[in-house]
Amino acid sequence: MSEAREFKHIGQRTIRPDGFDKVTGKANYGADLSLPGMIWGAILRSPHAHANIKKLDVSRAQASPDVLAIATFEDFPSVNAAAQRNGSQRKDLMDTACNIFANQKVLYHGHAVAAIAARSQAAAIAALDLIDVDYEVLTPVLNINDAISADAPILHETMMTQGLAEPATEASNVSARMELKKGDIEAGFAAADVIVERAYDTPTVHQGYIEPHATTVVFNDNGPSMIWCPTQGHFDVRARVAQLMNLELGQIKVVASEIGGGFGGKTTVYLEPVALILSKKSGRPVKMEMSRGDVFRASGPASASQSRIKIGAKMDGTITAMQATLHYEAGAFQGSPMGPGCMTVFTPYDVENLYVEGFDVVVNKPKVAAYRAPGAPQSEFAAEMAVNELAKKIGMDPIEFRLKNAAKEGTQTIYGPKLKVVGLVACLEAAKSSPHYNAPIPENVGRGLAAGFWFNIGGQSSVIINLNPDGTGTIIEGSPDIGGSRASMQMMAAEILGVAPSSLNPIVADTEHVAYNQTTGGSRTTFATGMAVVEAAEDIVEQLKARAAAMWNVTAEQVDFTDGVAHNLSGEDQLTLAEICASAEKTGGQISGRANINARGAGPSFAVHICDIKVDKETGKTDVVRYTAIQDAGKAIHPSYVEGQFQGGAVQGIGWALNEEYVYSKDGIMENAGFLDYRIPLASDLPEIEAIIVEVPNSFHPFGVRGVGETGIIPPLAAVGTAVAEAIGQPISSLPCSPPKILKLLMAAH
Amino acid sequence: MALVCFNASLEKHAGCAHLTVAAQNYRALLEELTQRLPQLTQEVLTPLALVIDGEIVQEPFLADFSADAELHFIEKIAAG
Amino acid sequence: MVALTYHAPDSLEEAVQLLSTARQPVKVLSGGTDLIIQMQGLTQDERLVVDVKKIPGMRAADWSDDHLRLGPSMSCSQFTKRQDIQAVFPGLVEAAYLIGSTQVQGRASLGGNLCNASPAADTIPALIVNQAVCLIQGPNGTRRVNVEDFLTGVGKQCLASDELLVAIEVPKPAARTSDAYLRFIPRTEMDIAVAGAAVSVTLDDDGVCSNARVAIGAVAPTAILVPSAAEALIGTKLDDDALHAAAAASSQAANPISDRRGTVEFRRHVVGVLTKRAAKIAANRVGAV
Amino acid sequence: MKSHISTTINGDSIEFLCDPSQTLLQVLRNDLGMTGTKEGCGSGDCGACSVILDGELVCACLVLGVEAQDAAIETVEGVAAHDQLHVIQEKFLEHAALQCGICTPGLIVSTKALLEENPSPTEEEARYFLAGNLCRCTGYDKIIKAVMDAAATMRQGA
Repeated sequence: MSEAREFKHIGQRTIRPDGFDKVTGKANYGADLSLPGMIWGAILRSPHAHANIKKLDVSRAQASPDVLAIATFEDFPSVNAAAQRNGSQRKDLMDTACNIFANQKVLYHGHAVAAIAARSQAAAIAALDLIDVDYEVLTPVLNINDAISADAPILHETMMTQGLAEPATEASNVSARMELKKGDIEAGFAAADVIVERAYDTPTVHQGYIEPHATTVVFNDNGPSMIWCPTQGHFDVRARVAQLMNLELGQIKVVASEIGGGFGGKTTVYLEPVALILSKKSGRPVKMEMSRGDVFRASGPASASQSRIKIGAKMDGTITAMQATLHYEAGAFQGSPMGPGCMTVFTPYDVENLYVEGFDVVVNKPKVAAYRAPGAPQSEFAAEMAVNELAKKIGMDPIEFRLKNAAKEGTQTIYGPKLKVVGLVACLEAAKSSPHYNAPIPENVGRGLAAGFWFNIGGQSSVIINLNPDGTGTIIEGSPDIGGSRASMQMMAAEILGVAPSSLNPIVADTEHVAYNQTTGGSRTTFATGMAVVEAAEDIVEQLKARAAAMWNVTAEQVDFTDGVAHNLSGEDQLTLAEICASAEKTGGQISGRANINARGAGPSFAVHICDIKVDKETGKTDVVRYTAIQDAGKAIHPSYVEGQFQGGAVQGIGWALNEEYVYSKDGIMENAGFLDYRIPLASDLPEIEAIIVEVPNSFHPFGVRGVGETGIIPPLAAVGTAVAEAIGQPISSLPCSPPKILKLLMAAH
Repeated sequence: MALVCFNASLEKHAGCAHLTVAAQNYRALLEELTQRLPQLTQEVLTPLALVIDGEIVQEPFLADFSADAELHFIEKIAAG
Repeated sequence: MVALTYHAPDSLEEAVQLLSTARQPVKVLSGGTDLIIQMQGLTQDERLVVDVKKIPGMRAADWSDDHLRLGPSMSCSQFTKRQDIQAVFPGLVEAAYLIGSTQVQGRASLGGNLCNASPAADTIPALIVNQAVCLIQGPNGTRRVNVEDFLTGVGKQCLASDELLVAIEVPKPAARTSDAYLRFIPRTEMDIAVAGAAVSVTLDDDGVCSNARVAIGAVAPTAILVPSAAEALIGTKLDDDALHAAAAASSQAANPISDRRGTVEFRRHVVGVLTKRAAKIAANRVGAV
Repeated sequence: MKSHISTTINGDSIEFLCDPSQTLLQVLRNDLGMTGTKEGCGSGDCGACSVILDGELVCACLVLGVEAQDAAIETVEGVAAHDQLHVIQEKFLEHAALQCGICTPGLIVSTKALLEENPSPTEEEARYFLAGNLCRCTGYDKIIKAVMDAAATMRQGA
């Protein structure tokens, strides 16, 4: 275990190996590949939020000399047959297909209806006017209340609510119900001296990655077709496209370009299958790009939510019961992160009696996708707001209140397992002694604090390390580098091999040059792919010992290898890694290490954030004046990029809490589909984001790593919400805390 | 005997909150559970992750566990 | 995008000639920060684009005895760097400084801001309180129109299809006069004004307000002059009562809509707050003069 | 009908044909293959396509290609001298001021414009000057630290 261990490279702040290309503009992202003979695809999108397609007529387009190919839902070869093959994935695959191209019904504003390929992007866009669509416009369902109301229009006639006590008998917009419980919730509330019960809601928000979705595709009949795209998981793009197009995995090669942000939003397919169809039909390479408006209207934002929270505590601060009813918007197709929302909502607390009920609700908005700790920010926002209000009610400091009830090793979670060693208490103690928490609160400023929990995952990673005759090497991995992970891989391999990180070049290989890797997500890359890198490096160490033994004519057991040098234990001889590589020709050929793992033992990551907000009482305008993010990293391989994850997550959460939201007209038209009116935080909106790394090692990882990517977006919602509530002296129940909403509260108070 | 704990949603199928099993690996566990609790079908269980003494195993096919292990089935965790 | 024909004339005569003889709809290109986005929406369409930036004087700003003559195409970044203008019209300069990002500042111009005629345009209220006049040239010579009369509706101004805005004249203010402009946006930058207020005040030696003009933006189809707010200030020392009265007058005069940027109630209230605050700032600036 | 344009990009004389409706960004990326300048929004709201046009920092998506006639344009490809990184680029790497890196070319160009105009900005001045360059990964903290460090280093160098 890593605790007492001294490291040479781990924990250093090295220069990332892909840095030079990224600061000089040489790095190639999703929209940066052009090929000879390439043509452009464009998509016709629904102007309505909810409508039946009475007629879809492409004949005028077909007749146009400008149009080289047309694609519609009809071009998914027997999606149903393909879906059959995939058994339980059937529904999911059908939904994916129907999201990529509307199937007789459009379910949200911007839903793709058809696509055209032409010689230029402008020509393709212009040619969309040649497609004739007759819509029968239906009433849109735009929020949870409308969706669950008795007379709500039904989006999917065949959808029945799963998970009810009694099996559902008629179609509903509620796709699923989940129930989790622990102890006796009624007895818990009966034992409470004080009870807080409140309702909260959060808006639809977008990951807001700066790079729009884009792809360049070449269909190939006599070999694998090539798909170039920015994705968090090129192996899953391959699998999805193969299922949709009824192809074998070997018939598709996906090259992961550099990726301009994802945060969970680049874990599925939108353009790739369409471009493949257009390329197949036209016999040309096809490039497609989403406009920023398309990205907002038709990619996968995060669920809007409604939560009801009830918490009871004794005057001594002991929480006796916590109860939640959570509704999540899934968008046009089922599958919101309601499940993880239910599982995480109360996990920061060690409480006897818990009850959580969750609902997955479809509405006429784009199908949601993962967004950093999917489901957790919405539910934990509600829980943390209520916890802060309860602490205030019984006159307890929010940190002391949390320490008294904090989840720790052995805490029985509501979703079943007992927690292993976790860092919540350590984070709370760090917050307690932080300069920020001990600084006085300035005038007109409110201070809020909140905790956050996320599981993190492990999963499949495959890595090959090749050493060159001069001792330099290549790390071939298959996890798209979305935030500097190449640097961490380099450092972990260098630590094991005892060489300079810069002597090992990490490559994110395409689907043909390395075995399957799970998507970069779930905060898994530095943990799981890092574990594979370590195993592959250890594989190499064993070979280096054997080669050195061969040189010295001793057994491998007589060879020790430390800090890049082999020592003959039965003599004075030494050989460096480079020397062993140089003589590899003599000792059996060149040296490669390999690991294919399905990593277990991912360590949950807890965080605590502190936020100071100033409010202009005459206008309701908010200003974040100080912010501190504290999180358990297990072990920070590259502290700068760990801090970066804390800071980036914190600022996305601040945006979610203050100004970000999808604005829809009553007809379901998105009115702010651009960065002008979908207001993500700017450099000038923010103070320094102080990042404090706590390290409570994860015993399952060779260096103690826990994932750090996701947890950081959870605490800001309630930290900001509470800070605003404190500043205006009014409870906050709805995000975002936009000025009109805050001013209304202020005026109502007078 | 290992202890299997069902969450509220699974309890509906299982008809009980806890159950001790003789199985000491995932495949034997599936067999035993589906035999003893007919409502608890392969379709219900196989999409789930297995938690062994607090460790979430997303792909438990080859997993084994000790005779005194505590086991839970949970939704596989999605990724952001 | 739209099918364009592009011309960059180097004389006003040539420009007006192009405008009056064009067979297709004409768009005058200055900074293009609004125009190029607007044209992206169009597909099967034609436009003649007349880029006026190469015409002598269009990007200059020169003082005469009694006014500043401003080339309508001068970029905001050039305009806001002019210390001499800043010294006389601090409010107008800060309004120009608020338009968009640094990148947008590098292209956007006061003339473009005027002709695009957005209800939320930041420089228009500041031009109005400074009694700016538009010089318009057409085939039959030039005419002068006050900025408040130049605007006729949302995105509409009084230019005929063959007319061109060739200069903006801003009269030198009386002694002990200064101005200020404030707008409300949810973030600190980048947003379109949810409400805006410009105030110009003249104080006598005792600090009594002898003259004032108040104009508000983003709360009506066009930016509007609010005489009642000015009257609330004139004759006072801009004490709290006067400021509140001016604020109330602006809120009263506002005729806003609810949209993705703000509600009717919010805009009505905030435009009053901005009026009050801008008046204070302008008065302090006189003190500093 | 396409127009024939003569311009200067990063010191090189360049000629190209473009349709008057094409933006400078489309010309750079699609016709000249200079993909270092990124597109994030196409409407001047994100700054990923920041370039310096005749000394002014602008969004290439809000400039017509035909307006490049006789102009001098600086793009991210021209910031480093051959393989010698500019101080700003070095500081961005040193401070880990990029995660995904898509906003980085625009930020490098904007920071260059900032420090040419104001060699010793306050942190607040830097944050406001760069407000038009959206970054979704970093929360801006390390970017601003890199900018301030680059400014200090360049002042010593000067």
